[in-house]
Amino acid sequence: MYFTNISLLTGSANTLDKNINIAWVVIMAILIFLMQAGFAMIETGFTRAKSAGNIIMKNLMNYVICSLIFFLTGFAFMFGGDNPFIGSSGFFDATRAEGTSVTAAFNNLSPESFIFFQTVLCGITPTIVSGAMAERTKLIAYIIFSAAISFIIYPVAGHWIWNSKGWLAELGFHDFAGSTVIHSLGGWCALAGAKLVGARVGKYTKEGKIYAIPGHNIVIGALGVFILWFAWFGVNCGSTLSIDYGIGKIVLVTNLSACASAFLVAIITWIRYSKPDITMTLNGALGGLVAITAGCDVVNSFGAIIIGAAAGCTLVFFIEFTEKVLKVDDPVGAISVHLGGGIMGTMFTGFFASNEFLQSRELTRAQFIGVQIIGIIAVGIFILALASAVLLILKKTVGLRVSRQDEEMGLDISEHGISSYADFQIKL
Amino acid sequence: MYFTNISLLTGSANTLDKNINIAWVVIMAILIFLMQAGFAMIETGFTRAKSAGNIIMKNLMNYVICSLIFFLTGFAFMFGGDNPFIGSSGFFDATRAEGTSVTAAFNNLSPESFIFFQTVLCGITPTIVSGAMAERTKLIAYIIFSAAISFIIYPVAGHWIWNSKGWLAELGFHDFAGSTVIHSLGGWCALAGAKLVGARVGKYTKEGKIYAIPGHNIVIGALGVFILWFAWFGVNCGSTLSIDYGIGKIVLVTNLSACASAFLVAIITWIRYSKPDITMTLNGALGGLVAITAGCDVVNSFGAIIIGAAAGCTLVFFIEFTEKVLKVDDPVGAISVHLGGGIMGTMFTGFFASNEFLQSRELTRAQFIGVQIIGIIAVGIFILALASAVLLILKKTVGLRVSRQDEEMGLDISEHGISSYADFQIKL
Amino acid sequence: MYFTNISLLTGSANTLDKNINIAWVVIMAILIFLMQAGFAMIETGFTRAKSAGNIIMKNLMNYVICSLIFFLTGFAFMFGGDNPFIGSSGFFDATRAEGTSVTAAFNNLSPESFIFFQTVLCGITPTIVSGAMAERTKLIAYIIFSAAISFIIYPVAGHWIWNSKGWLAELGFHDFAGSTVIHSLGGWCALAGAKLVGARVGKYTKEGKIYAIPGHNIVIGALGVFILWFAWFGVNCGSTLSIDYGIGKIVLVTNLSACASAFLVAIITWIRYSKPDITMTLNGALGGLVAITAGCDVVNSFGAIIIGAAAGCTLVFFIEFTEKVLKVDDPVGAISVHLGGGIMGTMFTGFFASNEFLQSRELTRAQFIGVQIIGIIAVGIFILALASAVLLILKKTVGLRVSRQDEEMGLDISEHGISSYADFQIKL
Amino acid sequence: MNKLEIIIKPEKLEVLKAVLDDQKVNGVMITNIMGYGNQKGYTQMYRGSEYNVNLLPKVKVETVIAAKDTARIVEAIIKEIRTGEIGDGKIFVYEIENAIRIRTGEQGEEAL
Amino acid sequence: MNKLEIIIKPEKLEVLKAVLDDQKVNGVMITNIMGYGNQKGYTQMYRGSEYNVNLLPKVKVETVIAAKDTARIVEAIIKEIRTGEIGDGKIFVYEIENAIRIRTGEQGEEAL
Amino acid sequence: MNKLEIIIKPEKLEVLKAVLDDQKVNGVMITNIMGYGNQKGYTQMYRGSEYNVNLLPKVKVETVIAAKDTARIVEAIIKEIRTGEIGDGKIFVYEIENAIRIRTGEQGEEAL
Ligand SMILES: Nc1ncnc2c1ncn2[C@@H]1O[C@H](COP(=O)(O)OP(=O)(O)O)[C@@H](O)[C@H]1O
Ligand SMILES: Nc1ncnc2c1ncn2[C@@H]1O[C@H](COP(=O)(O)OP(=O)(O)O)[C@@H](O)[C@H]1O
Ligand SMILES: Nc1ncnc2c1ncn2[C@@H]1O[C@H](COP(=O)(O)OP(=O)(O)O)[C@@H](O)[C@H]1O
Repeated sequence: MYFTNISLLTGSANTLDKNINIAWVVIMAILIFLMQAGFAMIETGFTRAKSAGNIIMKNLMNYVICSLIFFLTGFAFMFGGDNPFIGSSGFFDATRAEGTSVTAAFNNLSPESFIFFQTVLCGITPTIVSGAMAERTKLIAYIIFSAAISFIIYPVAGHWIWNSKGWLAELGFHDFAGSTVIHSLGGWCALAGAKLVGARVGKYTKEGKIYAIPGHNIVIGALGVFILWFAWFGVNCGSTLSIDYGIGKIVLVTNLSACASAFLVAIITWIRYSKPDITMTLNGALGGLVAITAGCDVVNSFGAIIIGAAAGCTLVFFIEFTEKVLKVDDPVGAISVHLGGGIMGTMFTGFFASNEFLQSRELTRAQFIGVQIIGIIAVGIFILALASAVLLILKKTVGLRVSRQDEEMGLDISEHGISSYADFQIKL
Repeated sequence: MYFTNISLLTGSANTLDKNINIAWVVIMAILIFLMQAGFAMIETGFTRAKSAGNIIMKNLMNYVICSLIFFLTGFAFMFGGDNPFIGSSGFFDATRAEGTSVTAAFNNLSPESFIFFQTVLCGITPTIVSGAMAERTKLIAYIIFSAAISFIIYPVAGHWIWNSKGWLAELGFHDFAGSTVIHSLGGWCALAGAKLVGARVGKYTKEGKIYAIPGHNIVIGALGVFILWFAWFGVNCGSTLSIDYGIGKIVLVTNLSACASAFLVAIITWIRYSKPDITMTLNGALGGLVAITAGCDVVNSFGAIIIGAAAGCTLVFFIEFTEKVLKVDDPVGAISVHLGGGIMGTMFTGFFASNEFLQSRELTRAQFIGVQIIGIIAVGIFILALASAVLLILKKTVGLRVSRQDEEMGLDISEHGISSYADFQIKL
Repeated sequence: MYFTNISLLTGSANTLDKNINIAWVVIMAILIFLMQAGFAMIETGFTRAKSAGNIIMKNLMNYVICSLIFFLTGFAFMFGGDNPFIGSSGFFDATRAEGTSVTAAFNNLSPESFIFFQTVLCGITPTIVSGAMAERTKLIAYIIFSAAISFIIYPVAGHWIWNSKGWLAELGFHDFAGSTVIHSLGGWCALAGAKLVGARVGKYTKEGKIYAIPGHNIVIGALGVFILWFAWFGVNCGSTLSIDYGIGKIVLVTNLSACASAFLVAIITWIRYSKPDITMTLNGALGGLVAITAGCDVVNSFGAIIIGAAAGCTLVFFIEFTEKVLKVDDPVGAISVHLGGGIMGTMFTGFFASNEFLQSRELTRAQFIGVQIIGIIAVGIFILALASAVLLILKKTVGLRVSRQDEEMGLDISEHGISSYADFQIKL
Repeated sequence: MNKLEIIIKPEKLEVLKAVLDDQKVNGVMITNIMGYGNQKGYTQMYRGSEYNVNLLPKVKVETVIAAKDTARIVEAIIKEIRTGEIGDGKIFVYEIENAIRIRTGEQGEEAL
Repeated sequence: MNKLEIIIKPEKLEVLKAVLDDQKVNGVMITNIMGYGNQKGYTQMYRGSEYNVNLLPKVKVETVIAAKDTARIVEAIIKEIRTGEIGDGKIFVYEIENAIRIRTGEQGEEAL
Repeated sequence: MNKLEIIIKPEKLEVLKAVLDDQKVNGVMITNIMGYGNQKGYTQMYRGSEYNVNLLPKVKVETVIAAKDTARIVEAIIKEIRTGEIGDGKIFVYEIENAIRIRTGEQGEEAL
């Protein structure tokens, strides 16, 4: 088996430099894959026992479908060609995509390593939605929605920003590893989804009073957060797409931002609710990670600490705002973490990007901040419209929501005919 | 501590190229190690609460013993020397093994990195058995059986295929990363074990009706599957044994096959049982991974999707066949996933291997398919005979199975005197 | 986003060799980060359900605070300057630290990658304490204590050993990856903490009889152990600080030591308690890892097996000694694993270090063993004194321990107002 | 004194608690049980095998009340909980010999 | 009417359910309990310390039946469940004042 | 024969077991329940929303004893368990018609 030089078989160029970069990107992509485990754990942990298996199934199916669709069409829409608005090359076989941006990437690495790296990133977005819509959304509706996300919603917005010929990229918009492309985008979809599917039975009383529905396993939820954090280093460090001197800085600032954010959320909830809130603090770490993702290559340690702190400070209020003002029931805090953190991070990159970076883009800081805001707004409007359209069609056709009785029984029984915890005495 | 050049201390050659390959293999091997966590979680999750700790102990002990035995003798039986049937060099100190194949490997890397990589692979096989024999097998019997696997069973079959002088290797048999060597082999052992130990009390009624025994924690089982998937990238990418241009392709096809398989299992169970089955879909992802493992270096993306789809299609029927026709009680589906997937993958490598690969082997496709089938059969007969012999001896001596009363109480209490979930109310 | 060469932006040297070493250290550091998940899981799993969320919060907060403090001051105290007793350069911005040792490290890698690697190592120590003091310590007291550890306690002892100008380093003391610096140190702090906070209510009867308090989730505890083991490869392999030929040997001996230790604990508990003890065997694997950490670069495979076996043999008795003689209630066995294993490993490095190593240090074996013992004792006295002083101040001020009523209710309710397992029926 | 033992579906618990509050009941004991009555469970598939879920999760709510209140409270419960579908549950009425409040030592109806 | 409260080992539950089915019992309530009686538990080791497992998991099965059936059903249970070993369990018989079916409002034996 | 149903706080279980042992009680059944009485629960925050924990975890201990022992045992329990604070719990006393030991078929007080 071994010791045949497999590159000879594929007839490809084989130089140490290139191969090392491929190895780097592959390792980082493997780390990112583990986010699927992280999201699955945090989403089941922060919701109720009676729907735990259903969340697992949703997360699994979304990754599975996303991997297949993104290879067949999503990648083409995202990276193919030089059109500023939508991709156009590489349909049905991503490895054949062509265009200024994608050809460069394929040459610097190998097509497959770049495609796999992009696949695991794409797999994150629908997973964010799954948390916000948990415990009441029909499996089939969720599956179709997440297929739509990897088929067209994510690729088009991604094209604008990560295809170097996209219109936002040309403007100078900077989102290094996905605060906007992945997280805000997922957050907007989650917002549309959670609003349109409605709150879980029992979340709001008729008088609009909120009734907290505690998660059923804080430990497994926390494990999910640690796994996400671990995998996040893969996202931010891997987005260099090569072994680069700057990796050390990226990993350090990523960590500092997460820590600053979690620290602030702990303090704020301690003061505000008189006891530190565990699940919000865990959310806080994620919020700091989301926020630093846009600018981790261009801010320094102190910038990172401030960005994390800003994400943490606002997170608590985003959560309360979502629940109390928007009346959106987001069981795991996905909207606040990913949309809130994503907007904060993209904007704050404007404030803290290094001067060298601004020079290289030939933008003043004010101009750059303006571009970042344009990007945030453009993506917001586009995604909110597109996601809502898809969701409304689903509502009219297969239906978005399970029956009240099914919801009360729990989605594990009603959608899968099993109990996820067969040997445990569960309080329903 | 740092900054002493430790290689100077060991007096070894030290070139960048070689060291990079060592680093690659070590990183991949570390990923593979995590499979132990994956198997432990999936096997406990898919069985009952009252034996959870016992499964942990079995998985831990098998890895521990396998690491020690494989270093002392297993490696020598597997890689030492040039005999086509059995290894013969490196006993009691694997680093001293000699032979055409092993010397090349030691030179391309370092002896220790190659040995460690092979150790973590060897550690997979007994773990597969643990799942199939769960909840009724004596700890001591399982420990001895798994010691026998790493002592002789796995090394001999591995020698045929992965020692370049082994008779199957010489024939041109191709199993890049272990569909046959690891998974079919583990599956055959699991089949012999589960058959000989008999079904769990209550699994079949006197009239032969099947009584489903649901797993006690689907969430932790799913976590196990995600961890295995993550670690699997280590197996397939690491089996290059060097930083190679083809790594990107390997990682991409591995992922596509897993996704295609899980997708098909979801669809089939949805149609067949009217609701999508979560644990079978999770098994499906693993089945796709097992299947692509043999040929991940020589098939393209579409081949991988078809291989995964084929594994997924057959998996559901393998599971039903095992339970209903063979009357073998395999709580976690290990036999169907590893043996079924292993055979499918090894055979389908024949169909989808690239023409370049066939040319390099100087085989026509028909010849190559023939060789693959010979390999499948030879390993099957040999392992089934050897494993059954060991198991029958165990049955006569220490006994394979705990008493009925111990089984009903659960192996945690009867074998370890504890409850794994002391604070939870358990339904026995 | 991509394809801007981010190093150009930071204006740094960019050579392949250096960048590969940075990548190596960053990957290993990312693995080490996952220890936070491992410790969180093992500590919650081995304690009671009613305090699970509190342990999560403690582990999260300690990492968060440690990351921030270590960047601002801890790193300076540890690595800055050439003073033999305490660091003195790099306050408030670790990247500006200067000194013979740190400047070399910064030049061989990049400042940020070295700082991040040291941060994740620093994050381990307070986590060890959290386990030993679990289920009765006030959150605020624990947070301040763990801040003190990363602020001054760990950096000063670390300075002696890991700053090449530290007095123990100059003597020739060898602790490659932290048996003493991280684990013994954490163990001493844990011993002081667990003793001063006192045993959990119900652990000892008035007559001094011990009442076992079983952990509530052996499965999640075992997952924690596997994750720690996985991450440990990062610690030991990453401490090379460069891609080195010796990595393979390090990873192999690390694994063999863990296996030998777990194996022996299983045998000993099987004989001594008539049934093999699962949680002690899991502790055993960790004890073997702790022990091999000091000398993994300078001992061979057989040395490693003996070191692991020695750690395993003594572990069982360390646990009994701690509980029965010292009357210290250490719910997870942290003191025995980390302090016991750390001392054993540091000492046994003296016995099994290679002759080449001794020559390079210009020490006879007897001298070297003497130096190792001096280091063990010096660190022990210093840490025990310093940690006790901090703890006593905390006792007088914020108080170390929650009220008896709060403890009986569980720290989840009393400190956070939640239940970690809202949907499960818990036996209090 | 009587004890009412009320068996209902878990999702009705909040409603029942409200009814009992309205009726000025002094205390309750709630237990998770598995039960079957007319509602006989259902068949599911797990990994391709059928299995009968012949026990359904139910909640048992017990409350001890003065004998004179029994009829009134039973009526109130029926009114609010009844859906007319199988599985609505049952109420069993026991006589109780005595009740003691541990805190004060009070006995009989005073202790409720 | 009587309530039987049957305490058995968990592994006997399936047998008991079959017996009660045979005896045309209309419904049951099953609760997981911890108990001790003549069977006093055992001593185990955890991390080197002894601890007493003095409470054993048991299953409590309650069923309300017509008084006239009590003797017959008790006999049937004893016949099938008895092993003669300590820990076989007990049956307690209560009188029940009334039973009400919430779905219909029926009372007394009709409601069983 | 009487059954005592003793509702206490979980942390008092060990003390109660000791009391019952002292009183030579032959067996107990222990169930985890949720309850409220005078002790009405409390309000907590979860992710910024208030929620009422109006049911508190309690332990229900049942023991069947000879009628003549009831007063003595009740007194012993009150003596050891009472703290005088709300939530100390209650004891309910039932009459039991019969008790049967499955192992031997013994009936009545002999079966306890
Ligand atoms: N005779 C009985 N003895 C004990 N419990 C019963 C009896 N009949 C019903 N139950 C309990 O009441 C629950 C609801 O009864 P069910 O017969 O389903 O209600 P309905 O009469 O409204 O259909 C059952 O699940 C069972 O636990
Ligand atoms: N006097 C009693 N009061 C309450 N429960 C009892 C009593 N005696 C026995 N039990 C319950 O019945 C279970 C079985 O009783 P046990 O004495 O072990 O049976 P056997 O008499 O067959 O040995 C006990 O675990 C306990 O829960
Ligand atoms: N009338 C009642 N009926 C049923 N259970 C009761 C009743 N009163 C109290 N209880 C049970 O007893 C427990 C303790 O009662 P509580 O009123 O809190 O004690 P105290 O009177 O000492 O304050 C309650 O949680 C509840 O489960």
